[in-house]
Amino acid sequence: MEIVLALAIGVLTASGVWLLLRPRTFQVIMGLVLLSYAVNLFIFCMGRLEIDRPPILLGPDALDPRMYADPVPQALVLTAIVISFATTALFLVVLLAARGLTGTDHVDGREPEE
Amino acid sequence: MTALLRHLPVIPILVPLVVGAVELLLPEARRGLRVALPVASVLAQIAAALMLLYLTTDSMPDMWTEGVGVYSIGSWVAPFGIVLVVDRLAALMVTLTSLVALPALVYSLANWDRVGPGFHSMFQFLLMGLNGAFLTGDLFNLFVFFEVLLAASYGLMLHGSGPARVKAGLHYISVNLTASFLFLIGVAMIYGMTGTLNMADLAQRLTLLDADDRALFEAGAAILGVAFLVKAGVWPLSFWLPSAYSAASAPVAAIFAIMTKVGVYAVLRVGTLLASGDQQISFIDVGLFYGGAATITYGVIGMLAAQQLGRLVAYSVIASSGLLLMALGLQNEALTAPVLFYLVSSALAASAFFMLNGMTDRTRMIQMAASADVAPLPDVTYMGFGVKEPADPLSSEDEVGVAIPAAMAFLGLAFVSCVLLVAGLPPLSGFIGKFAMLYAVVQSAAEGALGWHDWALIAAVLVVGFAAVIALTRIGLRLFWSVTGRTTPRLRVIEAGPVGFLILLCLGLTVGAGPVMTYLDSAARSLHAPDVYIRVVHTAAALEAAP
Amino acid sequence: MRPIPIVLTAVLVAIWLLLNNTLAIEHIVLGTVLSVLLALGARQLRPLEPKLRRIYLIPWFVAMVLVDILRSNIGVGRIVLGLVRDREVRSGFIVVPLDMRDPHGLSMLAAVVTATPGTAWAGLSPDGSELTLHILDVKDESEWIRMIKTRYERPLMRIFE
Amino acid sequence: MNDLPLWAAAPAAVLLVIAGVVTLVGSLALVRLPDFFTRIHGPAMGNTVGTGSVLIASMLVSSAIASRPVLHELLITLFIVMSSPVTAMLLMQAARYRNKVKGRD
Amino acid sequence: MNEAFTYAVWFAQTCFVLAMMCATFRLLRGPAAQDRVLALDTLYINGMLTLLMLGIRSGSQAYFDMAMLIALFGFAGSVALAKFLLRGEVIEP
Amino acid sequence: MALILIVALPFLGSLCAAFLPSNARNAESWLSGVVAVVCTTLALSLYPQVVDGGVVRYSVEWAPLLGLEFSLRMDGYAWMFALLVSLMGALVVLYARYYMSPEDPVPRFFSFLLAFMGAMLGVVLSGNLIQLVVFWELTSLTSFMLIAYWYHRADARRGARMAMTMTVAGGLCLLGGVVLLGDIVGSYDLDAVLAAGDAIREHANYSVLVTLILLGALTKSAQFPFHFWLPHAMAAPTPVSAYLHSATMVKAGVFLLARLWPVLHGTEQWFWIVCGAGLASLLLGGFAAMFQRDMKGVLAYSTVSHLGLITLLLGMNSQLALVAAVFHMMNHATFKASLFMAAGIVDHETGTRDLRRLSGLAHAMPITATVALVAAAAMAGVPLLNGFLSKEMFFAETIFAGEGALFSVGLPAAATLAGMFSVAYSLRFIHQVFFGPLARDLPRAPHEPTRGMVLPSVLLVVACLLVGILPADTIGPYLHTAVYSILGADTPQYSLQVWHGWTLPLAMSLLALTGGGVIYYLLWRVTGAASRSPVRAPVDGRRAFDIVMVAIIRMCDRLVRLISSRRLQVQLLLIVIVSFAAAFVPLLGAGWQQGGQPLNELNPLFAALWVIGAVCALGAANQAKFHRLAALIMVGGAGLVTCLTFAWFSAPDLALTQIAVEVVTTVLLLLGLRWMPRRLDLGELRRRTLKARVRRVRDLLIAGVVGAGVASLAFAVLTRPAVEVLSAFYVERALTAADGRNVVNVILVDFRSFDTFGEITVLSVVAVTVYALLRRFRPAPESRLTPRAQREDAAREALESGDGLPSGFLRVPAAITRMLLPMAGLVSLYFLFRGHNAPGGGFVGGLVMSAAIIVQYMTSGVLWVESRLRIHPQYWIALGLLGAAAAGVLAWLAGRSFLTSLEWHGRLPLVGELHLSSVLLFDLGVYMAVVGSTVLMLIAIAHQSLRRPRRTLPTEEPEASIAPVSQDVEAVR
Ligand code: NA
Ligand code: NA
Repeated sequence: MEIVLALAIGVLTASGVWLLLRPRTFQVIMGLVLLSYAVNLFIFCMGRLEIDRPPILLGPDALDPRMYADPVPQALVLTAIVISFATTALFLVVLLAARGLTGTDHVDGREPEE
Repeated sequence: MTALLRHLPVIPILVPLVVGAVELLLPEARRGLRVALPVASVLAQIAAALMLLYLTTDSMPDMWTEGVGVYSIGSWVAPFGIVLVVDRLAALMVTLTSLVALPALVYSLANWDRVGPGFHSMFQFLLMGLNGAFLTGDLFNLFVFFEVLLAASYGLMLHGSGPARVKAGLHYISVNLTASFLFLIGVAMIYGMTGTLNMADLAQRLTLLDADDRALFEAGAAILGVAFLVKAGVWPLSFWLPSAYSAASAPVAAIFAIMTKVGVYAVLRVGTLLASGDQQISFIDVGLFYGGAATITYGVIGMLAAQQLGRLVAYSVIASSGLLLMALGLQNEALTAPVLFYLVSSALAASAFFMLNGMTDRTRMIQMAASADVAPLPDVTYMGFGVKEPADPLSSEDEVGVAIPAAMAFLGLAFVSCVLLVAGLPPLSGFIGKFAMLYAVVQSAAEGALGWHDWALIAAVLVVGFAAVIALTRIGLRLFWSVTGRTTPRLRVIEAGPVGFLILLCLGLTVGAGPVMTYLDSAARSLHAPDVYIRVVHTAAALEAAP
Repeated sequence: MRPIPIVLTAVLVAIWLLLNNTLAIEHIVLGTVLSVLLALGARQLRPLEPKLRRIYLIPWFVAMVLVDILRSNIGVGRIVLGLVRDREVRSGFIVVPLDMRDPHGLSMLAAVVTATPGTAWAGLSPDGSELTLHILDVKDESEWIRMIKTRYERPLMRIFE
Repeated sequence: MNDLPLWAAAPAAVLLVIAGVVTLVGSLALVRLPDFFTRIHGPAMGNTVGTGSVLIASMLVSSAIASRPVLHELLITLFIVMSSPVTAMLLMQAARYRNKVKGRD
Repeated sequence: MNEAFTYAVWFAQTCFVLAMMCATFRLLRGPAAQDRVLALDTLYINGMLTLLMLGIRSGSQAYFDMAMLIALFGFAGSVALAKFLLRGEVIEP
Repeated sequence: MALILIVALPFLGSLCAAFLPSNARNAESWLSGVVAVVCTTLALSLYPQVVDGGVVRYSVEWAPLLGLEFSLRMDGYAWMFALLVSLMGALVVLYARYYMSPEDPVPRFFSFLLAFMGAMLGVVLSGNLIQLVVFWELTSLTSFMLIAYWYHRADARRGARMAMTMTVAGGLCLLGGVVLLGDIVGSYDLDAVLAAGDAIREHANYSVLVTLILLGALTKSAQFPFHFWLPHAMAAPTPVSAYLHSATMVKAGVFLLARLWPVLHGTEQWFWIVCGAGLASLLLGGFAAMFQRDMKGVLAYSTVSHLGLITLLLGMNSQLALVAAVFHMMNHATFKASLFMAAGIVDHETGTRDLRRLSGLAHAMPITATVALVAAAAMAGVPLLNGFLSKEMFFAETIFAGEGALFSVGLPAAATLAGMFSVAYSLRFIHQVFFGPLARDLPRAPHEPTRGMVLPSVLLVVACLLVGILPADTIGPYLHTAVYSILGADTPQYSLQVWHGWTLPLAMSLLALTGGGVIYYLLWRVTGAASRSPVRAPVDGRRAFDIVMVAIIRMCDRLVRLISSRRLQVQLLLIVIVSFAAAFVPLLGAGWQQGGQPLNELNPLFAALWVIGAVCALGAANQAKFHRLAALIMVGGAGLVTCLTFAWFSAPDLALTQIAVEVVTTVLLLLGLRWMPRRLDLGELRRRTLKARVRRVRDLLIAGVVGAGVASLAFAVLTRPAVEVLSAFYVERALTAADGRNVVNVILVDFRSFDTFGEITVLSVVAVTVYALLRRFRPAPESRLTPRAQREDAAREALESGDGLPSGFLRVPAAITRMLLPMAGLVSLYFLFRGHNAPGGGFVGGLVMSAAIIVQYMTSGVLWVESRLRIHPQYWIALGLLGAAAAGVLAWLAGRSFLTSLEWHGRLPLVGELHLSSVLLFDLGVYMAVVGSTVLMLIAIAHQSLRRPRRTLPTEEPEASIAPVSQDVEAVR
């Protein structure tokens, strides 16, 4: 499983980076979204992979940490998800404003000369 | 009072948050309250910061052991909960933030705050983010506060809108979002290898890693470092900075002066903690040194090439950041105190300079009517938001404020003071900062046998100053002393005052260089001997419930 | 001041209890309080409230629809798998004249049509008098129209109008 | 899961097999059928019989595990029944409109 | 019997994933935007079913919530997409 | 005390002067004059204490950690200079009172003049070398202000800039040198430094530090090759020139050379640099002075020459030469200041300083002419004047300077030649201005100036005469005091006498006098040459300066484009590469690839899921440019698979949140797409340029490599055993200490609630930013029209069909979604309340609520919804944040720290046991902030459709307008 997830992160990262380096604002925002998936999964990986052990305590007598997936990366990813959501929204609005004010959707606010 | 004192470390975070939130509730018509609250908030932050500064001098040992204050949020002790840790460096940065914030805020009241909604909220949230970033002792919490301050800075950067700002803002945001991803990856790897997030705890657990795990840890730390360096404006990661800073409105740029310092702070904080013990992450230092040198080169070249004052000042910010990093990269502990002094001084200087720049070309500010060919939203939708469309603040009321005589004289004098500060010339504090660096380099070399790294730093200090003089006299003469098209701008006390305040502060730093250096020296010492920090964080108990 | 919408509140309370999968008294109290608040809060956005008349018809109607769904599942499945070889499957739009105007009845009709594989809601004329459906396997257009009107529209009109 | 009683396991297993087959066939429609209007009928199979069977199976299993009736899967049914027509209607409408525009241009 | 049940679970799950692949095929292939939207909607439903299978497999109630969320709000995205196709904007005046 | 007053008074005076009204010429003069006179008196009063090697000290602690103390130190030499500066200051103030016109804004002038005086006094009285540098730079700065006083003149600006650039650069070098010097000595204290001569000369850094210090001194004293700034500084008002460029500032350089002479001299390096610069300046300055057209230009080059003389003397490594140097510093100050004043008087009274236009002024202004004559004679070295004496000493020194033909013949010859130049330009200065027929076409009719204006130069000339005739009785003891304070016991025997008998120096003097006369006669009487130098200097300093400056700026302009880029793609590429490299370095050579942790068994279904996810991601990457909607949908697919992955690996909270965020993000992006005009796929038709292809391949490679890198990092960590530090604690305490089963939620709202606190702030700030930005939104011109579909559908006009529901195709969806709203609200509350024990929480709940509200907007339209529902999302945000903060502060009441969770247990009738917790309040705050923020953002975008163009825009199809939009934008502006 680990190799699948690592590859998945790799593909998401590669797609995200590729889009990040593109000249159109919409490509960049798509890249940011894909990168956020990749990063969230990456953080999540840091707790290692556990199947069928959600960190929801079964009872006061079942408090062995080995029974549950590591909750910390999950909490971190939650925060990261929210923050990426917020920044995606912001980026979207900025790119719209830029599109309106500059007349182009190029990331530099003008079409390249070539 | 003692109760308040017990909760002092969280005050600089809480107060701006509350005021920022209340600002959202206040209707636009309550101008008086909308202005008074933020000012009061900043004043409170100054008071709190000074108190923190006082406490870190170990003046109340029964309250804070060894001058380090630990405040466990939620009563969960380190490393399990998030703790705020106030050591000298943190107190210094919080104080610096509040001292830059006050003039920037007052300056903004000259209608800069009214060119778009939400200025005061975002300003307060920015302060919250900055203070949080300086005070937190937790790596992920540092990320969160970085995001708070960045989010607010996005808003402030775009405050007033307009093509230049939006274009620069797009780059600023893109770059910082990318850097945030790096931050997350770095933090994640560090957690993955050590299982902890508390910085002091991290420093301890490092020693438990074997070589392979350590390599992975260092890879994470390096990625984290890149994220910090993007914020610090290091070459080649800082091309966004000149446009962003010069496009932002003046009070915003003024408070942004502290933003690159956040990056430097993070490098310093995390770097010193992680480098504690015998294992040094030396490649990071090498990177800092060369990165700093390249940044200085970039800043200097940019300063000389700059055609507008705003860009020039932005490049000077880059150059000073480079100088700080280069000095840190020398791995010379004697340099840390001078670096801190220079950091403070350059932040104050850049802040003053950006405000001055705003006063000299105010006309550029009023270009927002560009969107006039599209009608504003109809009333009904604003009612949905619970606001009334305000009158355009730029149209009629722009020229309120008391005009003071001798506008040119003031502007000229302030300009010269800023030049002195940026170039590191006497008698203002920039000189002391640079001299202190030279002094430290030379003094700490055994028998005066300076290595080429040392010579390079000495040269850098001198060259930056010289380049600043060349560049600034060129632009200054054109701005202040050329006859053609010279219209004496109307100067308002509310704008001139903050600039004067900052310059006086710098003068004060020069005169009071003795006590300031003493404080910074002990701050630097404790940074390089993080055992105290680590020990206090680990042993601090949560606040006892009141009887 | 209109009265508290009883049916909606009851449905909401039921949903609350289902969500929490309990019949505990504190949940009934809390659920009722929340439901009343929500029902009142949402009222501004629901100027038209459904008026259910012959509730006893509902189970019968549901059962009938379930049977239809099962049947049409098999039919569509055969078409998808290409098991219908004996004839050419012809799909197309049909127009059904409607007598029902109540939006909630129409909603139920839409749910039924959508839930039944093989029929898809394709549009309602602006005056609400004609319903266009897309049928995967139109054997007999008039048979479809008759079925919709008798099996679905009439019972729904009895419940909602 | 190991000690699932037969009364729950047997019907649940059957339901799951049915659900799997029906859903797969429904989604196959997306691959096999020629145009949008015919394809839209396929997923409805998964939405109805597929989901319904899984939900019943889930209810059986949950109830067996919790040793009391667990019915909250009903809610999923309710929400799907309420929400899927909205999607389907708008999508059909959009497809018709776009085909019209395409034909006209 | 439990073994048979386990196989059934596995079978159903495989079917759902295969169904998702069918939907993905349409998602990539198009050709029209509405085809992709329909495919995404199907993908969501099939994803929900996969989640329910995870829930049945693990016996945990936690998966129910996710499935419910998809049932309740998966459609919001599809509606928005359809509305965009139909009207040129998602929220009209 | 007197010492501190001497330095402080001018600065205080400067401050006062700045605030006097701009026409208060008399008050300013009185103020400045009194300050200068008081300083003079104070200096005089200290003489008894400095005579015979006494030193007066005053010091205050400044920054001991940096080796800094504020320290004033007056010995004989410093006393002499202090007196010179303050006395000359008094005279210049008197002169300036009459020189400055009533229109000039005098406060600025006197303020800077006094500040300069203070700085100069600071330089000469500093007892700490760093402090000396401080005052040194201050003199540069104030001189900049004074030169640029008439800033409306281009030459003034340029001259000021040049002077500033050169002297500041020198000052920085000086700082570097002094720092090194202080390091060797271990102190910056002048006394300590002066006592450590041998240590300094033997130190490895000697050559660097001496070079740096000399750079500082030579630039300040305008010595070759840095001499060129001085003539251009003549754009300053003449009192400034008289003060700064004769008596004081330019003397600072030679002052410092003499000050540090005891510790620095005596080495080859010192000799060659100092003598070389001095000799070159002596000759070049003298030569150039002969060909100036401007009276002040003559004086400026003559100053370069005379300072060269002093420098040369200081370089000679001989005590007697030092005596001569110090003596000549004084003499030069007196006659040169007097000459500057005379030149200023001529300028003031005639309106020009052009030697070719001026003529015969002796008729009109005899007193001025006399004064100038005497002073010029002193400059030329005519006997019975002070210039003669020091020049004789100089000649004498050149004879004994060194061995070998080069020195024993060459140096005296050069000195004599320089003397001839000096005579020639002095002659020209006097002859062309004051003799001959009275010039007629002058701007003003010349006449004698007011007495006050002549008085200072008369006094100076009298001093020249007195010293020249009776040196031993006038200057003798003071010179001795000064020299003795430098040399101490090494002070040589010398005699100050007019007549030493027929000596070689006297012969050289006479030769110089006659030679100079001949040169003048030949050049101007016989050839009538124009005042252009017959020999062009190989390097014109000023031109060189300009060229260098322009070149620097041009080069930097090009360089900055080379080493940086304003293009975002480049910046992001660099960030990616740098971070990849940074991560790569520590991994080099380490065995980090795979750890020993056993792996989970591969489940093919999971792999199949990620085939879907990967295909979607890659498809999105491929389609995002031309098929935005398709890309958006594919990203949605990848998001769904991500969500399933979270579910698969035991993270229900993440899956829940991911799915909710996914939906809202899709809606958000779709809302945005409306404002992004369609992009036509022209690029596919056009053949891509080679450059673009290369770029794409490069990016593809980088993306692939980075992806592989991140994947292998993830894999490396995944294959290592987990380190359970925090997780163990949280699992153990969540239920027992924090009363929650869902550990993730307990972390979010209790253990690490501070993170959540920050996170909702981020969300709120972004929402406010989005709202603010959209208030001034200007849509792209192509997007301003209502979309085509809506324009074609007239039925939409009748939105409400009487029963509150829209007619047409939205009727049924609206009915259904309105029914869903309260249910969704209930579900959102369900998530909010149960989060502590099961997946959910305020965040998910908030998103569900916002999505429910947005669906209402989608099906019913903005205007209808808002006419019935006041949402006030900003208030929600504010209340949410305040609620969360209140939950935190509540703990204070119990004496606990911020955000400590408080429990309240009670019983309610009917309900039974009730647990209330501040955590719930916190989560409620989160919920509200999330609802407010999300709704604010979504609705703010949705509202933009309500904007309508003010202008009538062309009604063509928005889809069809492919014309470049930039023109339109220009037109709009
Ligand atoms: Na159907
Ligand atoms: Na003449």
